[in-house]
Amino acid sequence: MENPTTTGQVPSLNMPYRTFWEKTRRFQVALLFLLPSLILFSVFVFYPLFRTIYLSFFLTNQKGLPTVFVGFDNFIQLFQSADFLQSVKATFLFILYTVPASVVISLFLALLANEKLKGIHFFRTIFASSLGVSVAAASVTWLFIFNPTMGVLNRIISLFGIQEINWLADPHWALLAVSMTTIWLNLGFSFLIIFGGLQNIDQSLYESSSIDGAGYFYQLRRITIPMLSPTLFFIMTVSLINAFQTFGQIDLLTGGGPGQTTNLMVYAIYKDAFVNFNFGKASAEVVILFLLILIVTLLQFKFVEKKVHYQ
Amino acid sequence: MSEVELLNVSKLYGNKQPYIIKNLDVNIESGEFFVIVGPSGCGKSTLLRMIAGLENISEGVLRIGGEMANHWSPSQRDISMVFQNYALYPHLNVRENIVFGLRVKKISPEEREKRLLEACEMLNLTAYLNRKPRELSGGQRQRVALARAIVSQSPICLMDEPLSNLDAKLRAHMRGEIRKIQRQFGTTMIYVTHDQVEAMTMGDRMMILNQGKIQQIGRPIDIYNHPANTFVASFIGSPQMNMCEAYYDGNSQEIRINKDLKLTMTLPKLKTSTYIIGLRPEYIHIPQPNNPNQTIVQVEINHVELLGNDTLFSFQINDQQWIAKWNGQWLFEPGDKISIALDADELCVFDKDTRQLVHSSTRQDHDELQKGVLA
Amino acid sequence: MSEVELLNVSKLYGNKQPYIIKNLDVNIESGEFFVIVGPSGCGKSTLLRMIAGLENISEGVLRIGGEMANHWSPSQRDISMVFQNYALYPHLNVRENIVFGLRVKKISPEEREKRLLEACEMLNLTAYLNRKPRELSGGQRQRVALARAIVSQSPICLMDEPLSNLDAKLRAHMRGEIRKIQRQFGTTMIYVTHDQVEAMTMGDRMMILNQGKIQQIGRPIDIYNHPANTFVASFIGSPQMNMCEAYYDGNSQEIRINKDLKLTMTLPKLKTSTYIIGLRPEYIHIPQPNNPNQTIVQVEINHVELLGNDTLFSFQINDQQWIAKWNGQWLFEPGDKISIALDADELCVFDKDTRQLVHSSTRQDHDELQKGVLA
Amino acid sequence: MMAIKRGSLYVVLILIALLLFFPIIYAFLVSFMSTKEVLMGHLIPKSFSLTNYIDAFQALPLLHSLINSMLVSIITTIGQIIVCSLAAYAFVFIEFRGRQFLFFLFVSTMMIPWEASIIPNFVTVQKLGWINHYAALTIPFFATAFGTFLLRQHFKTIPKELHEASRMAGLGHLSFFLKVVMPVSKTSLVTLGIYCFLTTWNSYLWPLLVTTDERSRTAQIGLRQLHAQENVTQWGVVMAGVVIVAIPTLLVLFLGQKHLQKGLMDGAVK
Amino acid sequence: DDNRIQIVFWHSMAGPPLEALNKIVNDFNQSQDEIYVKPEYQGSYEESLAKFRRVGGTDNAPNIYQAQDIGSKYMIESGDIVPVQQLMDEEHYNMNQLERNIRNYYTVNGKLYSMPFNSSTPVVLYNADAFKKAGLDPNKPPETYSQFREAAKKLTQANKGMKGFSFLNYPWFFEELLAVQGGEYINQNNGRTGLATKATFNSQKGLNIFKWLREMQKDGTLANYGTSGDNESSGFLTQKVGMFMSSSASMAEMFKNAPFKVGVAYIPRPDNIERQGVVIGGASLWLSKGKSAKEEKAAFAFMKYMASPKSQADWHIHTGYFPINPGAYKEPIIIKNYKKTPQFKVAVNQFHDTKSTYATRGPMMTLMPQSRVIMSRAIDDLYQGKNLQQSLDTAADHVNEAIAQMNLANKK
Ligand SMILES: Nc1ncnc2c1ncn2[C@@H]1O[C@H](COP(=O)(O)OP(=O)(O)OP(=O)(O)O)[C@@H](O)[C@H]1O
Ligand SMILES: Nc1ncnc2c1ncn2[C@@H]1O[C@H](COP(=O)(O)OP(=O)(O)OP(=O)(O)O)[C@@H](O)[C@H]1O
Ligand SMILES: [Mg+2]
Ligand SMILES: [Mg+2]
Repeated sequence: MENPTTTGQVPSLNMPYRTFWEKTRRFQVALLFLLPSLILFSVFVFYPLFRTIYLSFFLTNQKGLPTVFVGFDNFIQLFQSADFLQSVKATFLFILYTVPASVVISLFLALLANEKLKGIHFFRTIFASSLGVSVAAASVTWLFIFNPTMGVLNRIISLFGIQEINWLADPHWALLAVSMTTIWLNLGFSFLIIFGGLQNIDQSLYESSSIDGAGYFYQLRRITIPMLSPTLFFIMTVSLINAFQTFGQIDLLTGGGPGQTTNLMVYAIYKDAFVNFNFGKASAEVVILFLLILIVTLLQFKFVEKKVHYQ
Repeated sequence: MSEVELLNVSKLYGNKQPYIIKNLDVNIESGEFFVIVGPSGCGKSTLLRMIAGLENISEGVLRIGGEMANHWSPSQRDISMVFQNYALYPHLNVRENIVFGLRVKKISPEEREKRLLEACEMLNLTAYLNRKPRELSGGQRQRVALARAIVSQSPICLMDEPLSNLDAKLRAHMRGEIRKIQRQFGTTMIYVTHDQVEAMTMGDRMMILNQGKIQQIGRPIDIYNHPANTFVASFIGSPQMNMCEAYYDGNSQEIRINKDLKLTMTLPKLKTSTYIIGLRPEYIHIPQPNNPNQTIVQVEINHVELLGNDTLFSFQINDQQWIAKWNGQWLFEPGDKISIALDADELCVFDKDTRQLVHSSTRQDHDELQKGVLA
Repeated sequence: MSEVELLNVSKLYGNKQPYIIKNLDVNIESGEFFVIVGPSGCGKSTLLRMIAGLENISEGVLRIGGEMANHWSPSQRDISMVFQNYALYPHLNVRENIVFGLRVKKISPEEREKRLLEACEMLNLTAYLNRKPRELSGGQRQRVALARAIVSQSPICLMDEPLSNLDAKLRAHMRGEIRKIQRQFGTTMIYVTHDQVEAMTMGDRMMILNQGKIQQIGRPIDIYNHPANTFVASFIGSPQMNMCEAYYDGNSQEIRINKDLKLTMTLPKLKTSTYIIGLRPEYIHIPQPNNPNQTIVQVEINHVELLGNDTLFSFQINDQQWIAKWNGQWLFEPGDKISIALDADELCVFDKDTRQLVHSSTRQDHDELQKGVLA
Repeated sequence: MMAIKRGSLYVVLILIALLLFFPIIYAFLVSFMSTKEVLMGHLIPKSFSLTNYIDAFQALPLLHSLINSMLVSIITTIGQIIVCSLAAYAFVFIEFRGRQFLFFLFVSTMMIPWEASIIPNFVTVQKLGWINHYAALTIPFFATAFGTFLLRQHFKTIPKELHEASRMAGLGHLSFFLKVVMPVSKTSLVTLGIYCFLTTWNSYLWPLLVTTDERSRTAQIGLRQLHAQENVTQWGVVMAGVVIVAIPTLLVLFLGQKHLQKGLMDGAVK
Repeated sequence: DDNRIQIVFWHSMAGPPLEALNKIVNDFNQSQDEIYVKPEYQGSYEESLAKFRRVGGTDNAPNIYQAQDIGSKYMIESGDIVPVQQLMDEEHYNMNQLERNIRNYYTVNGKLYSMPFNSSTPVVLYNADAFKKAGLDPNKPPETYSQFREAAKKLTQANKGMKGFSFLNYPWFFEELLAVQGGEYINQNNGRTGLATKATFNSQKGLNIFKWLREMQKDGTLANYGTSGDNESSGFLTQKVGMFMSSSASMAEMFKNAPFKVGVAYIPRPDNIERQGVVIGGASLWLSKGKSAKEEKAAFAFMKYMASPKSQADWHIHTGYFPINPGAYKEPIIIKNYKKTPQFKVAVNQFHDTKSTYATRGPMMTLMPQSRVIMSRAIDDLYQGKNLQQSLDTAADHVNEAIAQMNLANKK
C-alpha cells in the first residue's frame, strides 16, 4: 500500500510572519483571566511574603521594624533551638494524626452518604455540619468534652473501666486530643468535597462493572478511588497545608502545652509575632514553614499527582 | 440454562412520563441469537438495561433461567454487556479495561491473558493494549467495549449497537466472529442493531420494536417476506418498501394504483376496497420481453444513486416517491423516462385502517432456478 | 470562498509516537461534498479535528478560503462540526443545545426559532426539545448533534459519522436531507463515514485513508470501478471484493486461478507473471446458457446469508473465502454444490508486489440494456 | 438480605450522625444552661430558658453585626467565586507557556500562613485607607489559591469535547466560561461558595484588626466580646451567642447542600 | 452630636466587664455635653497591643488605649503616649486619691504613666465545706506552704475524688508567688531602676515555689488543668479540687455558682519567709500622643471620671476588679455588697497589706509577655517531673537571651 496518489510537490511553506504579540496571544488571554488573582496575590500574599523573607534576616525592634541585619542568624538560632525543633516535630506528628484520618473518615462518610436510602439527605447535612461551626466555637465545645472530670469523653471511658485521662494536660494525650478536635472540624468540609467528587463519577462505569460482577469493595478499589483521585488529591493537599497552619484549636485548647507537645509551628509563629513581638524570629519561622510546606506539597504534586487520573 | 423471559414488562421514567416500554412479552431461548431493531428512541437500550438489571422494571416480570429475576443485582445475573456509549473506564488502559471483569471473577492470570490476546487479535486491538481510552479513536473504543464482553464468556450477552462505529470490512468480519463465538459458547445473545445486514444475517430471531411495543417477532427472513404491518414493512429492508394506496376490485381482480397502472391479481380472501400496497425496490424489474406476469409502466426518474454494485433510482407513483434497486451501475439522469416492470405476485397488501398485512408477496425464492445451479 | 486545502499535513501526538497523519495533500473545493472513509483508527477524526482547529497541525499547511489557517482559532474558521461522540452540553436542554451557537452568532430570535424548528422537524426531535441530553437515547443525542450543525449554516461543515446511531430508514432520510441542505447553502462538507451507501451516494468526491495516508481520491463510482490498490478495492464495496493470486500467461492469454479455473482474457499491457486478481461479489453470476464470455465453475457453499433482497454465499477459491452476492433469496445450505459463472471482463488485476491496480474491470454499466429501458 | 443491609446501614448512619453531631447538640444544650450548670458538667440543661439568649442580645449589637457578617460573607463569596473561577479557567482551558509554574505559584500562596502576613497586610490596608471599610474585609479574600485549586480540579473533569464544541460554535473564552463552564460546574461553585461563606463568616482576627468601629464589625467579634479574658466565662451566654451566630451558617450549609444535590443531578457531565 | 469632642477609647473588655464599662461610658457621655467617648473593643490584650504597635502615633490611634499591665513597659518606651502625670500636673489632679499600691505599679522613675483602671490580684479560693469534712477550720485557711500542703493532703483524703490543690499553668501566679516572698523577677530592681538585663526568678525564692508544688505533686494532691482556667473553675465547682489560685476578678462568679461555701485566702508563702504582698494585675489607660490639646484634655476628663469613687464602686461590684480609688469603699453599694459576701474583703485586705517594695511593684520589662510564654514551659516541665532548678534556669536563660537580643535590636 505504498505510493499513495499524493505526488504533488511540497508547497513552499510560506509561514506568514507572526509577531511576538500574536505568538503570545494565549498567554495574554490567560493573563487577563489571571489578572484579578495576580493583583490581589501580589498585594496581599507576595508582598507580605517578600517582606517576611526580608525581615527574617533582621532583628526587629518592639515596633516590628527591622534594625540590625543578622544574615542567617535567625535561622541558625532556630535550628539550634530545641523549642523550635520540638514545634517542627509536633507539627509533623500532628499532620500524621490528622491528615490521613480526616481523609479516610470523610471518604467513609461520603461513601455511606452516597447510598440511595430514604432520608439520606438528612444524614448528608449532618455529616457536613461541622463545616458550619467556627473553630472557636468548636474548640470551646471540645474543651468541655475533654474536661478531665466532667467531660463526656472521660465519662464514657470510665464506663469501660479505663482510668480518667487528662486529655489536654497530659503530654501523651494533648496532641491526640487536639488532633481529634481537628479531625472533627475537618470532616464536614472533606466530606462535602469528597461526596461531590463521588457524585460526579459517571454512573455507567458502575453499571458496567456491576454487570461484570464486581462487588462493592472491588468497585471501590478499582473505580471509585481512581476516579476520585483528583478530589482525593485535592483534599489531601489542602488538608496537609491546613494542618501545617493549624492555629485556633491550639490557642483555645492547650496554648501549645503541655511541655510544648502541641506547640505547632504556626502557633509558635503567632506567639513570636503577636506576643513576643519578635518579628525577625517569627519571619524566619515563617520562611522555614513555607519551605517545609513547599517541599511537602511539591512532593505531593510530583509523586501523588502522577497517580491522579484526570478525565 | 440461560433463557430470558419478559412477561408483560413495562417501563416508565418517573410517574408523569409516558411508557417507554409497554407490556412487552417475549421469551428468548437459551443459546438463541436474538436481534432487536427499532427506530431511534423506541426503547431498545432501555430494554437491555432492564434485562441487565441497571434499570428497574416498572411493571411485569423478568425471568432468567426460569427464575424470577426482577430484583436480582446485575452481577447475580451473570450477563455481559456492550454499552451503546462504551462505558470504558477512563483511568484504565485497554488491557485493564478488557480484563476488568475477569479479575472480578477471579479467572486465573493465564486464562485471562489467553482470552485477552484472542479477543484483541480478533479485534485488531493488540497494538493499543497500553493506551488509555481517551487516546483511542471512536471505533477503537467500541472494539474495546466489544472485547470486554467477548472475554467474559457469560452465558447471556447483551450488545447495544456494538459495531456502529466500525468500517464495513471490519464489521463484516466481526459479524462472523460474534456469531461464531456465540455458537461456540452457546451464549444467549440479545443484540440491538440499526444495521439491516446485521439484523438479517446474525439473528435466529428478530424483534421489531416501535414506541416500546412489539411489532413483530420471527425469523428475519420471514419478517422480511411477511412483514406484519406497514411499520415493519417499511422498517425492514433497505431501501425501504415502496408503498401507496391502491384500490382492489374483487370482480375484475385488479389492483388499481392509478388510472394508468393496474395490476391483475387474484386475492380470493379480500373484498373490494382501498388497501395499502407495498413493493420492495428490488421487485421493480427491468422489463423483459415476453413475460406475461409483468406489467410495464413508464416512469420519470427524479433521483439516481449509484451504489457501485446496485443502482437506486426514484420516481413518483401517485403522491409517493418509489425507489427501485437495479443491479449494476445504471447511468440514468434525473428526468430520464424509463420503462419498468412490476409483478403483481410480488406485492404485499395491507389493510388501510389497521395497517396489518393481509397478503404477502408470493415470490421470494428462486426455486426453479436454484435447481438449475445446484450441482 | 470556503475551500479547504491541506498541503503536506502531518500529525503526531507527542514526539515519540508514530505519525497519525502523514504528508496529507488534498484540496477540497468550495461547495464540495467530500467524503472521507477509512478503517477505524486511520486518522479520520484527527484530520477533521485539525481542520476544525481543535488539534494543532504538526507539519504542513492548512489553507481555508485560500488563506493560511494553521493558527486560526476554531471560531475564526467559521466551521460547524458534528462530533463523533456528540459533545452535547449536559446542562442545556435540546433546544438550548441546538441554538447555542446561534446565540453566540447573534442570530435574531425569530430566525433562530425558525431554523430550530426546521431542523427538529427534519430530525424528529420536536418532541424532545425540553429534555436534557442524559434523558435521550443514543440516536436522539446524535440527532441533536446533527441539528446543531445544521442550524449553524456555516460555510464549512465537518461531520464525523453523524448517522452511525440511526436506523436505516431515518438514515436514508437524513442522507437526502443533508445532501439537500449542503446544496442549498453551498456548504463545503467534509464527511466521515463507515457506511458504504453514504460513502457512495453522498459525496462529490471521496478520499480513502489508511494509516494516515491517502490511498485514493476521486468520484465514488470511479473509485468503486477503478480502485487504486488492493486496499481500496477491498475497502470499498460490501461485501468486499474477492481476491486471490493468479497467474497470467501472456502467451495463452489465460488467467490461471487454479488448475481447474482458468479465464481467458486479453491484457496486452501485462507481462506473464503472478498477479492478484479481484472480483466483486456481484460479478459472480448465475450461469446463463449460451453465454460465451462466461466461465462456469462448480463450488461448494460453506456459508449462506439471506439479506432479504440479496443472498450472500461464500465458497473457497484457492486459500481464500470468496463471497458471491445474488439477487433475491436463495435457500442454499452449507455443503451444497452449485455452479457459478465468472466473466473475465469483470476482473480487476493488481500487481502482486506494489498491490497497485494494473487493469480494471471493463464491464460496469449496462449501456446496451439501458437503451432498452429508456423511453 | 436487602432489608438487613438497609437496616444495618441505617443503624450505622444514625450512630455516626449522633457522634458527629454531638458537639453541636452539646453547644446547643449549653446555650440554655446557667454558668453554674455548665461548670458542673451537666449534659442536659435543667430548663430551656432563653435568658442566655436575651443576655447575649442585650450585651451586644448582635443583630447589626450579623447583618455586617452577612454582607461581608456574601460579597466575599461572590468575589471569590468570580476571581477564582477566572483563574482556574485559565489554568485548565488555556494552554499557555508557564502554566504549570504559575499554577504552582498560586498553590504556593496557600502555604504562607495567614497569621504571618496579617501584620503587613494590616499596614497595607491602613495605607489604602480601608480601615473600617467593607473593602478591607472582603477584597483581600477574593483571590485564594484554595478556591482556584478547588475549581481547577473540577474544571479538569469537564470533557474536553465541550470546549471544542464551543470553540466551533464561535464562543470566545469569556462566553465559554460563562455559558458552559460555570453552569456545568455549579456543584463546585456551590461548594466553594459554602466554604467561602463559612470561613468568612467565622473569621475573627482580620476583621478585628481592620475595623475599629462597631458599625463595620462582624458577628465573630461580637461573639468574642462575650468571652471575658480575666473572668470566669459565662458559658451559657457565650454558647447562646455561638448558636445565634451559627444558625445562619448552618442554614447556608443546609440550603447549599440542597442546591448541591440538585446541581449534581442536572450538572452531571455525560 | 457633631460639636462634641469625640474620644476614641480602645479596650479589651469582654463579657460582664464590658457591660459594666459600657455603663460607665454611657453615664459619662450623658453627664455632660462636650465630650463623647466612643468605646471600641479591640480583642484580647495581645491582639489589641499588636494593633496599637502599628497605629500608635498615627491618625488611626485612639485617644485612650487600654494596655495590660505587662505591656506597660512597651507603652512607656513607645514614644506614642503622653504620661498621665503630665495632665495630672497641669490640672493639679490629686494623685493620692488613687490606691497607692496600684499607682506604684504604673509609676516609673517617679512618673505615673497611665491611669490605672481595672486591677486584680491573685487569691486562693477554697471549698469551705470540704474543709469542714477534712477537719480543717474553714475560717482559718492555710497560709504557708507547709500548711497548704497539709491541708491539701487532708482534703484529698477526706473528699472522694477531690485533689487538694490546683495550680494553673498561668505564669502570672508564679510571678505573684515570687513577689509574696519579696523575690524579684528580673534584675535592676525588677526593672524599675534601669533596663533589666537578667532574669532573677530562678533564685532560691523561685525554686521554693517549684519545690512546694513538686511536693504536692508527689503527695498526689495537686491537680493539673493545664492552661485551661475554665476547666479548673469547673473542677473546683464540681468539687474535684479543694483549693486553687484564682484572679480576684472571678471571685464573684464563684460565689454565685458554687453549690458550697467558698472561702478566700491569701496566697501562700514559704514557712520561713515573711509575706510581702501581691503585685497588681490587670490593665491601665494610656493617653495617645499627637492628639490636639483639646482632645487630650477631654480624654483625661474621661479618665478622671473613670477613676472617681462612684465609677470605681460600680466597676468593682460588677466585675470583681478592685477599686483603684479607695474612696469607692465608702460607696454604699460596696458596703452593702461586702455585707453579703464578706469574702471579698479578704482579697482587699491582702492587697492593702502589701508592702511596697520593688518586688511587689512588679517587674517592668518590655519582654514580660514573652517571659510568660517561657515560664509557661517551665511550669509544664514542673508537671512533667523535670529537674526544678534546671527548668527555672533554662527559662531564665531564655529570658536573658531574649533580653540580649532585644537590647541589640533596639539599640538603633
Ligand atoms: N490523544 C491521543 N494520543 C495518542 N494517540 C491517539 C490520540 N487520539 C487518537 N490517537 C490515535 O490516533 C489514531 C487516529 O485516531 P482517529 O480518532 O483520528 O481515528 P478515526 O479514523 O476517527 O477512527 P474511528 O473510525 O475509529 O473513529 C488512532 O490510532 C488513535 O488510537
Ligand atoms: N432518563 C430518562 N428520562 C426520561 N426519558 C428517557 C430517559 N432515558 C431515555 N429516555 C427516553 O426513553 C426512550 C427510549 O430510550 P432508549 O435509549 O431505550 O432508546 P433506543 O431504542 O436505545 O434508541 P437509540 O437507537 O437511539 O439508542 C427515548 O425516547 C428516550 O428519550
Ligand atoms: Mg439506544
Ligand atoms: Mg473517529
